[in-house]
Amino acid sequence: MTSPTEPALAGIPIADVILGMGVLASVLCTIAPRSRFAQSMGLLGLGVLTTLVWLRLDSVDVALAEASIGGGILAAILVWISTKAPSNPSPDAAAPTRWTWVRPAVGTLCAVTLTVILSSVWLRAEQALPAWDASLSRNMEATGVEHEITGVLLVFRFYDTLLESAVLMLTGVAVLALGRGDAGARAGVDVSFAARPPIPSTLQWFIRVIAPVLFLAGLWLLFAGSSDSGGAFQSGAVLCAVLILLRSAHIPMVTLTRRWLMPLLVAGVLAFILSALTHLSAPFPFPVLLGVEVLLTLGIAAGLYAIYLSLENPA
Amino acid sequence: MSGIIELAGLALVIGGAFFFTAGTLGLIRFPDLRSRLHALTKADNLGLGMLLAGISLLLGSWTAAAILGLTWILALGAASISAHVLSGIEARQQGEP
Amino acid sequence: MTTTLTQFSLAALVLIPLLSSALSVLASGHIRRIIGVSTAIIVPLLSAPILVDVTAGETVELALGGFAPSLGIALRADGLSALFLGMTALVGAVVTFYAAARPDSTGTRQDQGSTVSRPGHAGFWPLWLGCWAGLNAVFVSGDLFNTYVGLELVGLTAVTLVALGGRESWAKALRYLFIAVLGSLLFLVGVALIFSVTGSLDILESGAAIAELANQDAAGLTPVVLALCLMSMGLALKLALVPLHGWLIPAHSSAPSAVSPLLSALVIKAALFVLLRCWLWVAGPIPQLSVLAWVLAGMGTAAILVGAVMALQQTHLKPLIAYSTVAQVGYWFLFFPLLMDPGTGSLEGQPGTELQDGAVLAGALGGTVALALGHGLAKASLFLSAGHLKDLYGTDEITALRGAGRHHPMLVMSMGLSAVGLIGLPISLGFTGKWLLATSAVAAGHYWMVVVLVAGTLLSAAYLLKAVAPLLIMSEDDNTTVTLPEAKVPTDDATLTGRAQLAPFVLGLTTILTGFLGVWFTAVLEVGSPW
Amino acid sequence: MMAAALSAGLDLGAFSQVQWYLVLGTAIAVIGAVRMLLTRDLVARLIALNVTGIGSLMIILALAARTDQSSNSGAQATENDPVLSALVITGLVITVAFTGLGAVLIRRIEAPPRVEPEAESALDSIASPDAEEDEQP
Repeated sequence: MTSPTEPALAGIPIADVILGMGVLASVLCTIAPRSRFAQSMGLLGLGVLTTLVWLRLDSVDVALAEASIGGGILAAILVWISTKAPSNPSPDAAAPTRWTWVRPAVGTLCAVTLTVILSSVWLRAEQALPAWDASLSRNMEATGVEHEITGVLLVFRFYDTLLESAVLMLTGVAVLALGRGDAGARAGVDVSFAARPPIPSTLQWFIRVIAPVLFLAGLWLLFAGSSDSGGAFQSGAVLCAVLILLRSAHIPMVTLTRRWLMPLLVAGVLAFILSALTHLSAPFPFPVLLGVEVLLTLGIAAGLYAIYLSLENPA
Repeated sequence: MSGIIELAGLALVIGGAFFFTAGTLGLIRFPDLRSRLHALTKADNLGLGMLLAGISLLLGSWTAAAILGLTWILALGAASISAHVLSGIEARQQGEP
Repeated sequence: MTTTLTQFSLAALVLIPLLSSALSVLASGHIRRIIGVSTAIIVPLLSAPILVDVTAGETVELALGGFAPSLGIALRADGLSALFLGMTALVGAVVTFYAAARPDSTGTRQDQGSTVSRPGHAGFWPLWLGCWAGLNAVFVSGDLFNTYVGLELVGLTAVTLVALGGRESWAKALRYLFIAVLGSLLFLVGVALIFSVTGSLDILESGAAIAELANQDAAGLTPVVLALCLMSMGLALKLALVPLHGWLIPAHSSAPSAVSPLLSALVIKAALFVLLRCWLWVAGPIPQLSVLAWVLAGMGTAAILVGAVMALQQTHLKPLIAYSTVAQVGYWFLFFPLLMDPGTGSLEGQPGTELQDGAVLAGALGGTVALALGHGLAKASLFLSAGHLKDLYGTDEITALRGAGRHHPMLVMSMGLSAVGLIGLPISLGFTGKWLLATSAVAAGHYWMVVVLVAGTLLSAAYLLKAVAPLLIMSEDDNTTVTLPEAKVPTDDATLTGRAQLAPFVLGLTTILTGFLGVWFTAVLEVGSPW
Repeated sequence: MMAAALSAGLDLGAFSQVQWYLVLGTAIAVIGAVRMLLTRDLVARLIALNVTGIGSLMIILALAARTDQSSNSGAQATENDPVLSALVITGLVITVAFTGLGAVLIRRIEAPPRVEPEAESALDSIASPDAEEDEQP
């Protein structure tokens, strides 16, 4: 954490002040520009700086999650919606009001006053320590996992993780239901046959070389989660990145997607619900935990990949 | 002995940082895409390599050095391939209009 | 320790609909309807033991995974959650039967080859069952962050259910998405503030910590007041309270005819439930909140008036009913000032009026919950009937549907019944709610509330009669037969549409029958109540 | 008024790193929320929503780091609070889920109604990012 010897400005270490200013600058250059591409690139820059903030706040898991989900998958989403800009210009540009400076002025004024009010309350609130420090360390060995965050995510608060993986599953179902297709068992999956943009052969070659390495890195992240930082969400995002790269490298995955996307999307949540119903007031044994986590990872990768598929060809 | 290793590590890290600034300067100053790509990939990759070597020296563990080496190779691959693709697009665009 | 049946059904209420939602993703169109109907039978059966245990007087609690609440998550069902669970189970089951009977009402889809869009969208089933699981998760959750995740699950599925309505509903669904996520993020920052002061995420534990903080020093409560402001703003956004109601009208009126009742009757109730939890169980009636209470009551009164006036100007059925939702939301915010000073000072002199201290609070809360649940039943039936007419005749323009009562007596009868429930005419649940609210307002000396209730009742009577009356009256001027637009439904599945009309009728009837349960409502709400 | 509030906040003893990130997170969340409410362009609103999400998660993680700092019981310099880190990861995944759904809705709204599956090369549109090229080749 911040060693006392670190140089500080009014108590805040210099590194944090600079990083904070950098984050604020990248926020402003994310929301200020009018062109979609500049905003998207600003958001990706903000994602990288936020990863550094999470590291400064000494939480490697969140930094990994931000880098892989916030940075990686978000990039894939933003590239599609910013490069495929519609023919008509954005509504803002269409209505040049006489005082174009009124709206930003009102915005900055409200933002400044709200921030001052909120932060003055934050600074005066005397904090109370969480009540679970002692019971956490006491119950850790009941979880069968050494790493505390994975223990919390999969054993102590498994119900949150279950609902949240259901949110991701239903997002996958939702984006496929919005696509074309008879919304049957393979709703929207036949979207994956639509044409894909051609890419130069060197990129294709590089993706074919690098894919196994990334796949291995994803699996390592999953199994490292039990003893070190890593876990289902980070590895799911890395696996989805591999799928996106393979798809853009025109690797024939159509039959794979048609047969396995829906079952994988649902398997993680199904396994989690069944094991939760059978262990309502007893912690999960380790094999159940591992099985559920592996299926969850595949479910998350399938969910994020479904989002990418229906973004690529909205049809 | 450890003092020298630490000194060498620090020197490498500072050198790496210097190369990064050189690369960014190149990005800003150079006129066309090709020379910018050239400056970026050359300076940044070297800077990254020195930085990682310096850090693994400071950390002093072989496993860290191996992992950092792997990240360096991946970064090298990504940088050179994306530079190649970008210049390819630029060449085709030059060719067309 | 073994989990008793009710504890198992507490968790199963969330996990079974989620399980069937996941299974229905794998199934094809027809089997999805079977899964949906079977879930609609199981969920009321699961909520029955909870209702029985709670009316017997003890709150059902289950520490998930066997870990104590502050570390693990506790599921908790007291009086308030049992009532909301019961209403959601009833309305959800009836609307599910309606959607199963009339698959065309679940949205419009474009098949792979063709570009023409055809009615009926099988994607409705996994999303609706996921939404049902999210609703039940919010009602039984005992943990603040878990409530946030439940609200997100409900928000996401509700947005997509609106988007199933075809091309013109996508923009409205996107606007609904922005508002729902902004509301949830405000709620999340409020939860962070509460956590930073109390050190626990569990509702009861943080409530106890705030109560103990309150009688220690009042200065430490500013973060709690700010947290309540953020949470109330976020949840008011999701409830579409008047200044923030812009998103609700297009979303609810352009949603498919099987989805609109779910949105108006159930989805906004989740935000109301969380608001009640935060105000009564987490913050408790601390005096610093009285300014916020009066602001909310002011917005509620404005909602009743603005919603009603706008509803009077509508020419189509569904937007009119959506504005009626905006108006009815106002009723649920009136009781906050009562919460602050429930003193029965105004009743010293009158004979026979020594109320125990909690009576006014119990009456006010009972009235609000009865109003909310009555609105749920009545609005679901009204939206179902309006959607049914719109699907049949292609339009929900009131003048075009003149005299529809002759062809669909049961449909217009159920619209009449739900209008009685919404206006609050006697023996309906709406009347019980208004009666309880009015009596506790008089007891506490807040006479302004009685004026607002009467004005609201008159206005709602005006716009609801404006909607229902033309359907009954034949043509005004001469008695030529009324020319209804020809029915679009193919005559062969007329039996299905016939049977489907039973659903709004059953809901309309229950609004009237539950009018007798006023006393039972206040008794059940006593279980696990904070005072 | 603002200066007073700020100075009141500042003289509250040493301004620790946690409070710096609390204020930063609040500022980012407020900027994102205000920007989202004021603009009408769909992608700008989606991106502003993401910024608000990042701001609110920064607040929670600053609270997580707080526990080990102010607990200067000195007994054990515990890593920061695992429960809150788990909450932040959950919040992150939910934000990405909503962003994905919003992006698909935007693409559906903006795609012309009856277009055959676009077969034109997306490479050119990527190569010329700033020119908002018309979608129809």
